[in-house]
Amino acid sequence: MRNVGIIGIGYTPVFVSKRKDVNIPEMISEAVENCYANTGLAPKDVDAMVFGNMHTFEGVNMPHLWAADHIAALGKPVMRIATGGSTGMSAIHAAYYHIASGMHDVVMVVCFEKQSEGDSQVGLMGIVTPELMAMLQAGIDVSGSSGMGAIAGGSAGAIAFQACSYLARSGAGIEHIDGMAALERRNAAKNPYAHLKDANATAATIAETPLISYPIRFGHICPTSDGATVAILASEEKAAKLVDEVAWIHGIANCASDASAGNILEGVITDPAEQMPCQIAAKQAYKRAGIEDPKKEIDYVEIYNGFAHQTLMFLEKLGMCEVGEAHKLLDAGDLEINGRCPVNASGGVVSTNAIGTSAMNRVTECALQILGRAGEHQVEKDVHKALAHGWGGLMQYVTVTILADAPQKS
Amino acid sequence: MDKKVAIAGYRMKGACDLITTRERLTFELTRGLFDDLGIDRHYVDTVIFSTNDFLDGRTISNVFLDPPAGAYLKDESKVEMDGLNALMYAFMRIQSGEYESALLVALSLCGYQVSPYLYIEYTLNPAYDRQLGLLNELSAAGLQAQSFLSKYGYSEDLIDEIAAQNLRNAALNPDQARGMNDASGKDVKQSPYLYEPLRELHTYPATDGGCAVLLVSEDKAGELTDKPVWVLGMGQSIETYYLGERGLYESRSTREAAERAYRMAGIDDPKRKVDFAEVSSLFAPQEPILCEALGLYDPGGAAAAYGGDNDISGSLPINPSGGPLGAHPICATGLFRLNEAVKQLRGEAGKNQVKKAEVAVVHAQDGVCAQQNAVVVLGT
Amino acid sequence: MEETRIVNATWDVSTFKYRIEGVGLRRMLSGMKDAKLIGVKCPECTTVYLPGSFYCRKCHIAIDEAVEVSDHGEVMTYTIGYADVRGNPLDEPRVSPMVKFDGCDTWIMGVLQGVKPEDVHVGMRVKIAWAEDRTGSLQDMMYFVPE
Amino acid sequence: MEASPEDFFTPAVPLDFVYNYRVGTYIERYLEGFKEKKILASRCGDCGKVAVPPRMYCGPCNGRMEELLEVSQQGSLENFTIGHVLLEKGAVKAAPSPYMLGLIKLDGADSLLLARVEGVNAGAGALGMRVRAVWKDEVGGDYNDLDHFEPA
Repeated sequence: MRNVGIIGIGYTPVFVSKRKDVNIPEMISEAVENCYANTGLAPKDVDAMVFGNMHTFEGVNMPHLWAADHIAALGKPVMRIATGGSTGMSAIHAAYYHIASGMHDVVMVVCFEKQSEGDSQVGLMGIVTPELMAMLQAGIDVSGSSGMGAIAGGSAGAIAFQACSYLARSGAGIEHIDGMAALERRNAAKNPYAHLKDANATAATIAETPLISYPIRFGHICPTSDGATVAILASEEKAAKLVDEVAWIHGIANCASDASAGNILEGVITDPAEQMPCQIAAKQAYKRAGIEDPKKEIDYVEIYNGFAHQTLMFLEKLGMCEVGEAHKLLDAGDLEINGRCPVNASGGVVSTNAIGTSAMNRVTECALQILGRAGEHQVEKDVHKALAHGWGGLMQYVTVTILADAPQKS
Repeated sequence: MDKKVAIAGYRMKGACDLITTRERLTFELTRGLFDDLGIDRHYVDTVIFSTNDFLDGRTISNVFLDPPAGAYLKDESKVEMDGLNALMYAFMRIQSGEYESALLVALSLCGYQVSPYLYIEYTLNPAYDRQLGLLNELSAAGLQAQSFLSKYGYSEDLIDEIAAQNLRNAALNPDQARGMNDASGKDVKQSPYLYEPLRELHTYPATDGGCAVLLVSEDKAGELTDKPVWVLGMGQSIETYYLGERGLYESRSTREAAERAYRMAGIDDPKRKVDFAEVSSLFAPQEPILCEALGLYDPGGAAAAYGGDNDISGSLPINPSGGPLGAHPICATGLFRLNEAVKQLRGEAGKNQVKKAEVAVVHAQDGVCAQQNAVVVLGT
Repeated sequence: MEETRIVNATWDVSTFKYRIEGVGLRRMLSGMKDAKLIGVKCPECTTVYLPGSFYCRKCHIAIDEAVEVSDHGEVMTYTIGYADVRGNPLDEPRVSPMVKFDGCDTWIMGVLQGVKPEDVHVGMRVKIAWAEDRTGSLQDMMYFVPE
Repeated sequence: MEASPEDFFTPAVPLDFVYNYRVGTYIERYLEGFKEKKILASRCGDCGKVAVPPRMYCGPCNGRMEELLEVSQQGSLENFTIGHVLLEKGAVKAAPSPYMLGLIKLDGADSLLLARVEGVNAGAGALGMRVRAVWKDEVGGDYNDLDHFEPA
């Protein structure tokens, strides 16, 4: 199979809660322009495009159609990918197969979200509301005071079940979630493309934020952001002709499961903290990348963590440490930017969340770390191999991408 | 391309009102297909969905559809466009060598909504077109039809006859949701105008439905079927969003997509090499526009082509199945065209069977007036 | 940067005519009157779904074998709510566990009473407190209490 | 898998998505122009194309259209359709009376503007007819300030 690498990255100038000046295509075009400027490439160099977002969040159906003129897409094949929170990485994977198949040589990926144009809570509730309303017909008490009525507060409620299950089975405490959130807010302060930043955050300051639904506090939760991310992927042969620096993709995998904590009408068969699809996808990606011991071979990890406990939980599910060990790494300072096992130096999703870009930024941030181009949030240790993780759906889709500083030997 | 990819089998179902749920339809289609082929869900390496949140009234529309498609704890993704694009993705995954088989699942229960036109409403620029309220799927189709008729000086009789031909073909086809025995141009002319020259019977019916299609590598094809249909070529392209900057009488992006698909398939003269076409003409006047762009006859040749050549028994049948005027299950329509072509290529199309079926061209569209188009060439 | 005007629109999913799968839930409701939990079992892998389903996730086959499930079970995970669904603070924090009933493989959400929030733990044994007058509604299952 | 209607729940879902779209800098200026009964367009610095309403990008050139300019209020009717129905949130309703929608090429512009047209008969001679903009008596920078076109 052909080697595929990332040869260019572009972001909107900022990721913030509200872009009040531009409309949707105008905002996306900023990231496309930035990517072309960063690489010195032009639209004529790009064979095909992959586009991703969650379109009910800003109310434009298949927005690549409206945006086509603004993103230099005319006359090109454009494929729109959407898999919920994991959309951004699913789009990277689609671009990878465009090239690995031999169909195309250079593919641009464009992902965005402009969450200020919709109501993100409504958007998330929109995943399960018809099922909840059916349960209402069956006698559920939506006030949540009796019966099966405890749908404790939308997505934070379902997530609380996951976090509690994780804590109970890992030995970590709520103070570790506080500590993880604080670490990522501090990292975000070093990243110009992060949204929620706090250079002085500590576990204690996070612990002061109110409990929403135990063990989830306000300070553990991601923001809603406006922003766009663009990347260009190329075959090994083409990359050599076009650019000097490439972050290589060694193995990708994804896995779907049952919609945990949502499909109550038919019974949920998965522990929301078990994350079996993550374990399966990681195993597959390691196999494809020829990685035998991820703990030793992976230098850097970017995890999709809409909620801070997920950084710890997914480190374990990805095999980056033993079950019950992640919070000990946190306590030892190993997860810090200058640590032994740095994670989410970008600040993670918990600091910046323009949903369509969230899983894609995990890949682009790994690429920047490999290329040594992460600026102030560049980690101290050398990064030869990195792992990007994406998560979405109703807690059931997982994507994994392994990147490296050299092409994979066949 | 060093590998060949085959369509091993399909299941499809379309009707004007299906009394079912998305989960049940997904299970029925995929279980049925697996039974047809004598396999189970573990045979499938990856599943690619084509569904749309705006059709289903749900964020992440396929969020409950993975297990009923057999994708529990399996590799899965979604292309949120017409399903023919999902086929292209599946093809690329198999070509990469990482996969031997890919299941496509495309569906929509259009009856959930007030009307299918709502779906296109939300593709429009909310900062301009939606505020003005003049542009919609039907007014755009009316302008496109008028542009085509004026360009070549055709009368409305031509598009009435095209609609009638499709409705006649659809009546012969048990997989269609709607048809009209012995429909004539005169019958079509009796249906009311929506946006002149577009009449009610020029348009697709609101359709519930979906399909499941299994793609496999050459190695696997022999295990599953004696009649594999091969994917010979594919192409896709998008043109400007702005209707006021397109020549509506032509389909530029279909032409670009077709050029790519024919090049890949090694077809230099589609007029002679292609035996028949299944095109996603959602409105009868789109059919000749798309066929010209597919290179099946020259611009301005529609009147001659519809003198009989394009009929089921003609020299280059177009939509012998009856096309989307018989059923338009949004997201699945392009794959319905594909399945109809597979039927023909296998010689299983019954009363719709064309005389010569060795090479077929299949088309799908997304957006207003076919802004984005996908073309696939199939062969026996 | 120049702020530009906002135009509004709605997407009215309230006008949608949803059909939602109900075979399993209706079957479960039918047992509630008699204070029984009725699930569905897959004959191949023996997974018991509650509420039932028309197919098995794991085996991808149609299933239809009704089985009774115990109304005693184990807390698998829980959350403690401090606000109602509209965000208004509750008078007292509310404990909401997910419970796996004995003889079944799926987890069900509910409310746990008769225990202080600080005393709840994963692995705790609980049972259903049934309503006196049962009507075949989810309301018949009032809440969970410690075993 | 035959199923009967009683196998399903058919819930009403009291959840409507509300969207607040930013119109962006170009449509903002277009609507500001309406306050002075001006029709603004954008010009591509590369190919010289003039697009109305104005927008940020020229698709074929992939260049920003930096220049805003006023175009004529007169032009020619290039294409039209007679509407017999209205679509309201997807629902098709009969129109009170047939009405014309036209694609109009304003003098000085390269794109066609979709607008209502009054006073033109749909027969031969309609295509290519010269038309001019008719404004509402009171304009306030609203989308509907430019009411329709009529024969010039």
